This record gives sequence, structure tokens and C-alpha cells, in this order.
Amino acid sequence: MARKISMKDAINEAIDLEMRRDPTVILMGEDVVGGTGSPGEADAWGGVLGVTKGLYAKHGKRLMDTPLSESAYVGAAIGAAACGMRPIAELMFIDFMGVCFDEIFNQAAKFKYMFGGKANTPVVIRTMVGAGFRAAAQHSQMLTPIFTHIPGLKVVCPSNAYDAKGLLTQSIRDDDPVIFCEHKNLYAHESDVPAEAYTIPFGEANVVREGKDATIVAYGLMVHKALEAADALAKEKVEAEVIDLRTLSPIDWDTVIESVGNTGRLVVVDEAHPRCSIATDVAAYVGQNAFGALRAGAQMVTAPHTPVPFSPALEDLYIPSGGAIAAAVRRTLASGQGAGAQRKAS
Amino acid sequence: MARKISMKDAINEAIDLEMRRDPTVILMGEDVVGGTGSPGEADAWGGVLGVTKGLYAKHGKRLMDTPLSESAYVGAAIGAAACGMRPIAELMFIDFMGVCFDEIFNQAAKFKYMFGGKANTPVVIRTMVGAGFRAAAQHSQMLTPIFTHIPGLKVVCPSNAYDAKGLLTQSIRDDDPVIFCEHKNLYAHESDVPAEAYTIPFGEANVVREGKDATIVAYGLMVHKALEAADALAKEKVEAEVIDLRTLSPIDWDTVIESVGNTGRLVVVDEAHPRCSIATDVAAYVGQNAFGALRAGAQMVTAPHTPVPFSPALEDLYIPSGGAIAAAVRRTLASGQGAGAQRKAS
Amino acid sequence: MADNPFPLSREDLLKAYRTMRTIREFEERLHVDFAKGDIPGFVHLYAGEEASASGIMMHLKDNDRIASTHRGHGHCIAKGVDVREMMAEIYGKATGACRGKGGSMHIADLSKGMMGANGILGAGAPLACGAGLAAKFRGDGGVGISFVGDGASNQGMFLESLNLAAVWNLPVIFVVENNGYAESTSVEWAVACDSYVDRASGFGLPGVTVDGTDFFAVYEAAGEIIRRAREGAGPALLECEMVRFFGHFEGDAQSYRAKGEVENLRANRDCIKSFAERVIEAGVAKREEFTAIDREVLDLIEDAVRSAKAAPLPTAQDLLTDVYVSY
Amino acid sequence: MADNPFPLSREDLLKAYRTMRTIREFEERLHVDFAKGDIPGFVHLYAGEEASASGIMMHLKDNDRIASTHRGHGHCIAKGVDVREMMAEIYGKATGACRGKGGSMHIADLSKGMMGANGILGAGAPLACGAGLAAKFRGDGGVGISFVGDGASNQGMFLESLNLAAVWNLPVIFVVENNGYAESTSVEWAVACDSYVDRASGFGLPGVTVDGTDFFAVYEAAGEIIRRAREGAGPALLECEMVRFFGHFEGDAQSYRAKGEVENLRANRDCIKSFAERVIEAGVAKREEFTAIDREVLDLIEDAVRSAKAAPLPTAQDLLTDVYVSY
Ligand SMILES: Cc1ncc(C[n+]2csc(CCOP(=O)(O)OP(=O)(O)O)c2C)c(N)n1
Ligand SMILES: Cc1ncc(C[n+]2csc(CCOP(=O)(O)OP(=O)(O)O)c2C)c(N)n1
Ligand SMILES: [Mg+2]
Ligand SMILES: [Mg+2]
Repeated sequence: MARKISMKDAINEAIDLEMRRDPTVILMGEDVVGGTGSPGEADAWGGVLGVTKGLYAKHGKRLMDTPLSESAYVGAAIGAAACGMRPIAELMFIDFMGVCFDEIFNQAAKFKYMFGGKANTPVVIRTMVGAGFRAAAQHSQMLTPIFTHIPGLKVVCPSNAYDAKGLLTQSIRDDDPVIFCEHKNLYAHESDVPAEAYTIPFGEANVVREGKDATIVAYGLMVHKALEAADALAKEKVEAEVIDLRTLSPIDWDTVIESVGNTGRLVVVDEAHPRCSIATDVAAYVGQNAFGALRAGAQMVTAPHTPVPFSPALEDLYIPSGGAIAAAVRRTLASGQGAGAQRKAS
Repeated sequence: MARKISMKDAINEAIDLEMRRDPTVILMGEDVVGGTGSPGEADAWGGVLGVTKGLYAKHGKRLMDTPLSESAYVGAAIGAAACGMRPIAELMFIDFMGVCFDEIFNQAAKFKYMFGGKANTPVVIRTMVGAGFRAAAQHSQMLTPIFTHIPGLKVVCPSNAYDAKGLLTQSIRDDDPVIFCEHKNLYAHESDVPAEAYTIPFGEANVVREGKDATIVAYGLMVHKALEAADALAKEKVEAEVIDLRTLSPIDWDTVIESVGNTGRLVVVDEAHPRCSIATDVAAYVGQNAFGALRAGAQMVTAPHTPVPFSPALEDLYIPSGGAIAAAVRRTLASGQGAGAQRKAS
Repeated sequence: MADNPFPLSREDLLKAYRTMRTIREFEERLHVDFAKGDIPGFVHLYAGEEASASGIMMHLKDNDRIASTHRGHGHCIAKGVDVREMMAEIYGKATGACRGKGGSMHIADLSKGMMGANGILGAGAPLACGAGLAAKFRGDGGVGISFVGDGASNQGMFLESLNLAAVWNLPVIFVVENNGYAESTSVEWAVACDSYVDRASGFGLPGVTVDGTDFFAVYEAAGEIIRRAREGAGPALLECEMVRFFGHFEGDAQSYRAKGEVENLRANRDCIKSFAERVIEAGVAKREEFTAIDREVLDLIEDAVRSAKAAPLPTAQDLLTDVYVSY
Repeated sequence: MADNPFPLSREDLLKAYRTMRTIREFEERLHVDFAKGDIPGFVHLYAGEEASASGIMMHLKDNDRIASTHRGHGHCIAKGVDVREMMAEIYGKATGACRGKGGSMHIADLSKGMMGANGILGAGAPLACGAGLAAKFRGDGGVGISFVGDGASNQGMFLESLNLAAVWNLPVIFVVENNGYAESTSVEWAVACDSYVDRASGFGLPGVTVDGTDFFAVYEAAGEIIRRAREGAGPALLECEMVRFFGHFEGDAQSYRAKGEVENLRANRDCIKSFAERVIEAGVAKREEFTAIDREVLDLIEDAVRSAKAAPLPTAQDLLTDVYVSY
């Protein structure tokens, strides 16, 4: 039975259900319980924004606060995964990856390959991404392209509560290491979510809005900006199709290529920085593999090549806007006729 | 006066000359001197492959061995840079970035911006990149896209001794943090190098071979593979232009766009993994900004989406080959007519 | 006036008091204004911990460098960063110490030797080593000071730095500001060692623990190890046992704390109150002198808030500047 | 036979000897074949250090996990990884322990509780904590063992792990294999503490130092702390002071070592020689028994090399497999 719940609650529910289902699922992180050793309430925090609140009461010692030592506990989660557990490690902000990246990219990601296929590492690293929280340069980054670059990792970034629950459930059950990116500005976002457990397979993008004139590819918070843009464009009689990638690695090329095949125009939106981003990744892949379908150069809308500024006045300019996306769509519509145009004409 | 010297010697010479010129230049890293505290020879190693050998005899305490603590000493170099020194920190292999990335990407890269422009961090991080050394998954990575993604960093990767000396000299004199990537399989490569100090500005690509039929963009070791491909193609009367990017951030878009304007075909070669790579970066940028010039989709030749395998039999297949690059060029020549073709025909 | 039994001049005593009081008022005011919704982002207040920043910074000059934490306002003020610019920064204004780009967690002023608050725990320790290294090369007798909390003292970057500073014999002091909590987690649970002196010994460093709410205890212990560091005797660790008057960050309900804990601390372990009492009791300064400083500080903070509110926001063209010196 | 004065049965003594001898011959042979150019890549030999791996691993079962280092051959052999598969791996063959994908620095066999050699120093320590954590949840009495060198003992990941294991009270043993050098750099210079016991105390761990060339010293110390860990008494640190017979890696000219240092160590601190002498002297085994083992080991290594050389290389289709379970 579906109810409207927030993405935050959906994540909490997915963890709860999987912990009930599978005794090898454990969760660790800084203050994910909150209050360990302290004189007041146990389970005082449930994570810095309360996402795991209440799980300690249900699952006790399977939730573990950690000392402030990301390499040690993320690495321990990875080690435990290699020994048959299904740990979820919370890296509070993805911005903290710099203090524990080795365990993620040189250990978890490479075990299977380095060991000739003879190891599985079913670990999930839950982490908060994204700007808009006025949290400044070291608590607001996306960094998804960095993880997507690494073979051996799977990278997930849901845009809504329904997807978050299904994708997190899949992440926990998945036998490979998964980086599960939660956009902090989507925690409050609500959608219809079934009460029971369900999974959403990786590598299946979601066409969240159909349209024949242009394809907008996005993920995470940017899906909502893309929808804003599509709304604005609809008033100009431009029907934009909006694709939510949902998982960045693996990525659903087929859905993207098929859509571009229909529209001939592509705009890729990424909250990450522009260089070597998901935006360049999608634009380049389509350019290589569906050049004939493109009637104009794929346009990219990304954050600028700057750290995330603190001042709300600047941060609001930093985050790619619906307006910028709509403008990019208009650019693709205005610009020259590509091979696709020719082919269609013939 | 120019002599033929190896890239290894050119790097040594650049450091030597800058240390003579500027007393604030210091160099630190694991075994960059070698033998500190040990009973035998001081300056026993000069780095794991001997690149800094002999500098200790010339500059004494300005070269410092470090304990095996990359975060601490790379961070110390960054801190010293913010306090007026020009430190060079050697990160033995770029693969070790995971244990010290925070100091690089959250500290050095962001100081200037976070502090409203009021800090400079003229640090150079020298590091070895690339495959082909039979050094396996944790000592053979490129990872250049990860650093290129980060605003505030400059990323350099020379393909020969001449460039290495000029670019390293520029890196040391540069006021921004620079990641200087030395391909371990190019250390022995020789070219004509003037004995005196000189700089090569950042953001200026080098057209290492001219050609009118297709543009091949590469950097580092891949420049040589691209030249191999161009040689092979020349026998088929295909004249490929080969561009050596030299610096990845900043990047010389003008030279790339101009070349593609002439050739209409683009192949981007990257020894890094395919996703969110320099290859996607260049292909996407050109697609967005010079779509009209492209007669075919930009092709990418990269390492596969796998860790680097150990066995020479596999590693040789892993590294993008001249043959694969030539094949990609042929693909761009065979495939459809783009907007550029049309425009040129009209 | 009576004979001065303190190791600071009357003038310095009043200066120290002014510093502590400025920090306290700055933080109390932020607490109020944050609750009103005036202030964006994550804000970690230093109230209750003033004796540490002040007791240490009284020994420092501009060429001494400090690397601070997420809870950095106190360190900034004690190191001489302009209070108005700090307030404007926290309000995200173009006139801020970082032109609005940094915010509370990234206030810096290199010209004052303040290398930055830091949103990454433990990251300041290597930077302070770098400051010490630079001072050593310059031979100017400068020191680097790394501040970390009890929580951050478990971070690898901090631990590596202890060893590096010892091996390189750097003029660096590691100050562990132990306020009993890392967010909601207790230090008793999270830090496995009998005392920070043991942790220091594990890296060959002398370590000393003081009551961090006792300005004089901090001042004397810091003075001694800073002097030794300046003379080339190498690094040391100083643990200040202190108390946090507010939540981990603004908005923290603090249910992990004992009932009455904060009230009790405010009543019995207020470092500013006890400082003033001692100085008055010794007859070195009068209560009215302190009250006068209190008034001046209040005016300063009021003025800082007023001017911060009135200051212009950064604009679109500021977004793209200050990434590189040249690019 | 005489009464057995040792804490191991005659059978186990011979087994320990066989393990040490196998490691020694494996490494001596690699040294020779590397010099011939037969072996690619970075190869770090464990010769001289055999008593540590063997003395510790005699206490372990397959459900005990170890996380090894770049110098991992000895740990692999002592933990029961197949010697032929190891040799084939080092030769980059499809029949290798990792199908040729890992090489010397990444040999692993999870089914034997060997979680991998590791090219990243210090990275094994958190993994061993994970193994200990898994054992704790399973309640199967298993332990995790983390091996690090003296150099790697300065790595943040290792240091954080000491604290984590203590805080979580994990059944994890941290073995510091102190061979005096990190590459060419001396431990005396690079590790700032009076003893590893102090470093352990800095994280609330019991620490003990033994002569790592004395099999029995290692065996007894390890036995005690492993037993305690299995019983829930938590982690401990064991320092084995040992010696490296070869260079840091093959190709190392070792000019940083004292003249005659290696010859002296080989003559006076050979852990295998002293083990055999003691057992023979006690009359528990005869010299001929050891010589017979020596011959068998030589045959095994010879056979391993022969079959490795004859084995097929991996092929193009192997390049892309084993990245994910599903993708
Ligand atoms: C590397 C890193 N990990 C985690 C955090 C999140 N975090 C911010 S403050 C904090 C607790 C810090 O405790 P402590 O060091 O004792 O300082 P205090 O807040 O008590 O002053 C945590 C976990 C962070 N900012 N950086
Ligand atoms: C994180 C990291 N830093 C540096 C290196 C390079 N490196 C490989 S072995 C080594 C020295 C190791 O010394 P120690 O830990 O004492 O082990 P030993 O070689 O003596 O067995 C170094 C610096 C590495 N592999 N990983
Ligand atoms: Mg604290
Ligand atoms: Mg060693």
C-alpha cells in the first residue's frame, strides 16, 4: 500500500525492512545512532539530519556509532562485506571522501578484479550530496563523476522517495559495492511509496516526462530543475522529454539513445562541476554512438568550474537552474541542422 | 644549449634549477632523498625510480624524506605554500591519492575561493601515473580526470623531456596548486632539452603532427600511441593531426576546435578509464561548441572500464594501442556526413 | 592597585578578558539571530571554550600561524581577525572576511596568521605542520598551532601529523580542545586511551592536560610549550578539558546531554566569570573595568550585526572569481 | 625421542618448519628468477621474516582472516594459499591464484581467510577490523589480523584502526612487522615513539614486543593475545622485530644499509636456522627430518615454477571479466 512519504522516511524504511529481512545487514557511521557513551538519550540523533532515527530502537547493536575515523570504519564495512556481511556505511557528506577514498576505490572497487573474481564486496556507502544547504565549499559537493569514473563501483542517485526506497533496497541486496548518493535538498521531497519492500534494478533510467522536441538528461535534484524547464518550454510549445538516469554506473544508454533518436536534441544536466562530469560523459557517448540522430550539438548545463560558494546569493547562482536548462534547450533548437536532420529529411 | 636527455633527467634538472633560483622551493616525499636515518649511503635512492637522485647533495636539507604519512606531508606542503614557501611534494604513485585527497581537493584547491581570494597556495604535487609497468591495479592508474574535475587545481601531464622540464618549471613558479603527472613509462624517453631554465605556459596544446584528415587529441604516453597511429594511417594516405594537450586544466580548447574546424573528424585518446574521462570531456566540449564542424561523431579511445590487470598479457591489451587509435580514425572517416560536411559542401 | 600575582600584565589581563568577552557575545548573538532565521548554514558556537583560544593566542604574533576547526569563531577573534568582517561573512555578505564565499566554517585571514576554520575535521593538523615547517626554513621563530576537537583527534590526518611533527622536529603545538562530545558522541566512548598524554607519547611527543576553563592554566601550559617550540625543542600536545555551552551546531536539541548539564556548566564552569573573579579578587582590576569592557564589546557586536545586515550581497560576477591566481 | 619442551606438538613443529622453509625457498627462487628477467613487476620478498607469519598463523583457522601487505608471500603461504597458484600468479598466468589479474602485490584467497596482499600501505588495517567485526556478529570466535610494516605504522588508516578496534572491542590483532626499514628509510628516524608499546597505549591497546626472528617468542605472544581476543577481551598490538634478507624490492641496490649488514643477519639472525637448531638440540626432531622437508620443499617450488612457466596466459576475454558480479 502506497502512502505519501518523504525521501528521508523512504530511506529509513528501506534500511529497516532490509535489516528485518537479512541479519547480515548492519549500519555504521558517525552519530547514525547518536549519543553513544553520552549521559542523555540513546538514539539521540539518528544521523546528522535524522535519517536513521528510530532504527536503533528496532535493531539495537546492528546500528553502530563510530569514532571520527572514516577510513577505519568505511574500510571495516568493506572488510566485513568481504567476510560475508552486508554493511551499510554512512559517509556523512560525500565531501569527506578525501579522507577515506582509498578504501573505496583501491579496495572495495578492485577486490573482485584483483582477486580474479574470487571475492564479493556487497557494501553500501550512503552519503549526502549536493548544494543548496548553505553549507559551503566542503559540505555541498556532488563529486558523483569521481565515483562513476572508477570501475568496480556502482553509483546511484535517486531523485524522489519512491526511487530512493527501491534503489536503496537493491543496493543493499546487490553483490557489488554501491555508492548511494542522497541529495540533502530532496530529503523532504514526498512521493507515493509502497509500504512493503521492492527493488528498482540498476541501469534503468526513468522517462519522467515524455516529449518529442528535445531530450533532457538529469539525475538527483536536477531532475526537478529539468521538469521546471520542461514546464516553461511547454508554454512555448516545445515538448521536452526528461530522463532521470537514477543510476550513473551502470548507466542506461539505451533509453538515452532511443530518446535522442526521437528528438534529435540533447541537453545533459549535472549539478557537478563541468570538467570530466556526468554531463560530458553522456554528451560524449551520444555523440560517439548516435551522431546521426543529433540535429544539434549536445548542450551541457552544469555547475561552474568553481568551489561551492557559501553566500545564498552566490549559491543560488551556482546551482544549475530551470532557466538555464530551458535556455540550453532553446539553443539546441535554434542551432544548425545535423546529420540527423538530413537523414530525417531524406 | 640543448642536449638529448631523458624525461627523468629533465625533471631532475628543472627542480635543481628552480631550487637554485628560489630559496623557498623545497622538496619532500617518501625516499626522495632515501636512506634518512639508515646506516649506509645518504641520498641512497633519490625517489623510488631515482628521479630526484643527486639533488640532496646539491641542496641538502631542502630535500626531505618523510614518514609514510601522505596526508600529513602533502598537507604540510600545502600549509607551507600558504605560508610563503613553494614546496614540491612527491606522491609516489597517483594511485595513493586516496589516502591524502582531502588535503588536495578540499584544502589546496579551495583555499583561494573559500577565503575570498585572500590566499595563494603555490604547491606542486609531483606524482607518477600510468600503466605498462606490470605494477598492477594499485600502482598503474591515470586518475587524471578526477583531478581535472576539481576547480582550483591545475593538472599537467607532459609527453616528453622538453615539455616536462618547461612545464615543471612553470608549475613551480605558478601561484596555483599544480598536479604534475609523470608517466612512468616515459621517464627513459629522450628529447632535445636546453640546459638553461625555461617555462612552457599552461593551456597551450602542442600540435605534434599536422594533418588535414582527422584530429587526434591525446596527452602523456598516449601522444606516442597517437603518433604511431598517424604513421600507420599515413601509409593509407590519411593525414592525421596529433594534438598533445600537455595541460588538462587549464585546457587549450582553441587549438582543438581550430584543428577540428580543419579536419572535421575527432578522435580523443585517454589512458584513463572511459567514464567521465578526459576523452568524454574533450569530445563533449567539441560536440557542444563546434558541432557544425564535425563530419562524424567524435570517437573515444580509452582504457576499458576495468582495474589495471597485472599480467603483461592483459596489461598490453588494457593500454590503448596505436592500432585502436588508427581504427577509431578510420571509423570517423567511414561514418556519415555531419553538419560540417554539409556546410563545407555548400 | 594591588601587586599583580598573575603572569600577565594588567593590560594583558584586560586584553584577554576583552577577547573572551568578545567571543562570548559574538556567539550568544549568533545563537539568538540564528534562531530568528537570520543566519544561513551550519554554525558551530565556541561559547564556553573561550579560555582556550585566548590563553593560547596571547602568546602569538601575526607570524605565528593557526589552523582552526569547524568551531572556529573563537580562534579567529583571539587571533585578531576583524569582528565586523567575520559577522559580515557569516551573513554571506560581500564585505565579509572571505567576501561571502566561505561562511562560518571557512573564515580565514592569512595576514593575521589565521589559516582558516575548516569544515574537514583533522585537516588543519597537516597545515599547521606546514606553517611550522615554513617558520623553520625562515628561521623566524614562528610556530604553527593546530586545533582539533576530541572527536577529530581520531582522524588519521591528525594522528599522522603528530608523528610527522615529531620526526621533523617542527615548532608545532597540537591543541586538543576536549569538550566531551563529538556531535552527540561522548569522548569517553570514542577516544580509546587513558589520557591524551598517552596518545602524545605514542608519537614521541610531550603531552600536558589542563583545565581548559581556567585561562591561567591554559596560558601557562601553552606558554611553556610554545617557548620550547620556538627554541627548537619540537612539538607538543596540549589537551584543554572544556565545556560547550550550546549544541553541536545551532538547531541541535542536545537530548544526548544529561538533564541540567548545560545549566550546571554555565553556573559553575564559566571561564570568563572565573577569570574576572580571580582578577578582581586579587585587586588587579575593578569590576567596573570589566563592566565597561562588556559594554564596549556589546556595542561592537551590535555594530557588527547592524553593518553586516546593511552590507551588500555578492553578485553574479563574484561567483566565478578567486578560483585561480591565473587560468 | 626426548620429552617435548616446546608449546607445540612434534607434528606442529615440523609443520611450522615446513611453512618457514617453503616461504624461504619461494622467495630465494623468486630472487634468482627475477634477476634472470623471468618475473615482471614489483616483487617484495619476505625472506628473513618467516618466523612472524608462521608463528602467528599456527594459531589460526580458515575462519580467521588476515589482511596482508605488499610483502605478502609469507603471509599467504603460512595461511595456506596454494603455492603453485601463487607462483603462477606471480608469473601472470591464467592458472594463478587471481587468474593473473593481481600479481605479487594482490594475492588473495578468501576461502583460506587470506584477504589479500595490498599495494596500499595501511589499507589492510581497516579491513582486518571488518573481519573482526564480522566474526563478532557471527559469534564464531574468529579473529582478524592486520599486518603492517614499521613504515606503514605511520599511515592514518592504520592509526585510526587501532582506535576503532579498541572502541568497538574487536577481536583484532595488529602485527607490526618491524624490519628496520621502510624502503630505504630507517624506522629509528621515521617512527616517533619510544616503543610500539607506547603507540598501542596511545589507543588504549595492550602492546607487546618480541624478537620476530624467534619463532617461539612470536608463537607464544601471539597465542596469548589471540586467545584473549577470541574470548572477547579485545584487540592488541604485537611488534615483531625482524630482519629483511633482500632489498626493499627486487632490484634494490641497498646502498642505504651498513656494509656487511645482510651477511651478518643471514649468519646470526636466521629464524629458520635457529628454530631447527633448538628443536634438534632438544631432541624432538632429527636433522635428517628437516633435511627431508627441505628436499620436499625444493621439489614443490621447482614444480611450482615449472608449472607456472608452462601455464597459459590469460586472454583478451579475461580482460573485461570479474569487474562486477552483475552490471
Ligand atoms: C572528516 C570529517 N568527518 C566528519 C565531519 C562531520 N563533523 C563535523 S563536527 C563533528 C564532531 C566534531 O567533534 P570534535 O572534534 O570533538 O569537535 P567539537 O564539535 O566538539 O568542537 C563531526 C563528526 C567532518 N566535518 N569532517
Ligand atoms: C599509501 C602508500 N604509500 C606509499 C607506498 C609506497 N611504499 C611501498 S612499500 C613502502 C615501504 C614500506 O615499509 P614498511 O611498512 O616498513 O614495510 P616493509 O617494506 O619494510 O616490509 C612504501 C613507502 C605505498 N605502497 N602505499
Ligand atoms: Mg568535541
Ligand atoms: Mg619495514
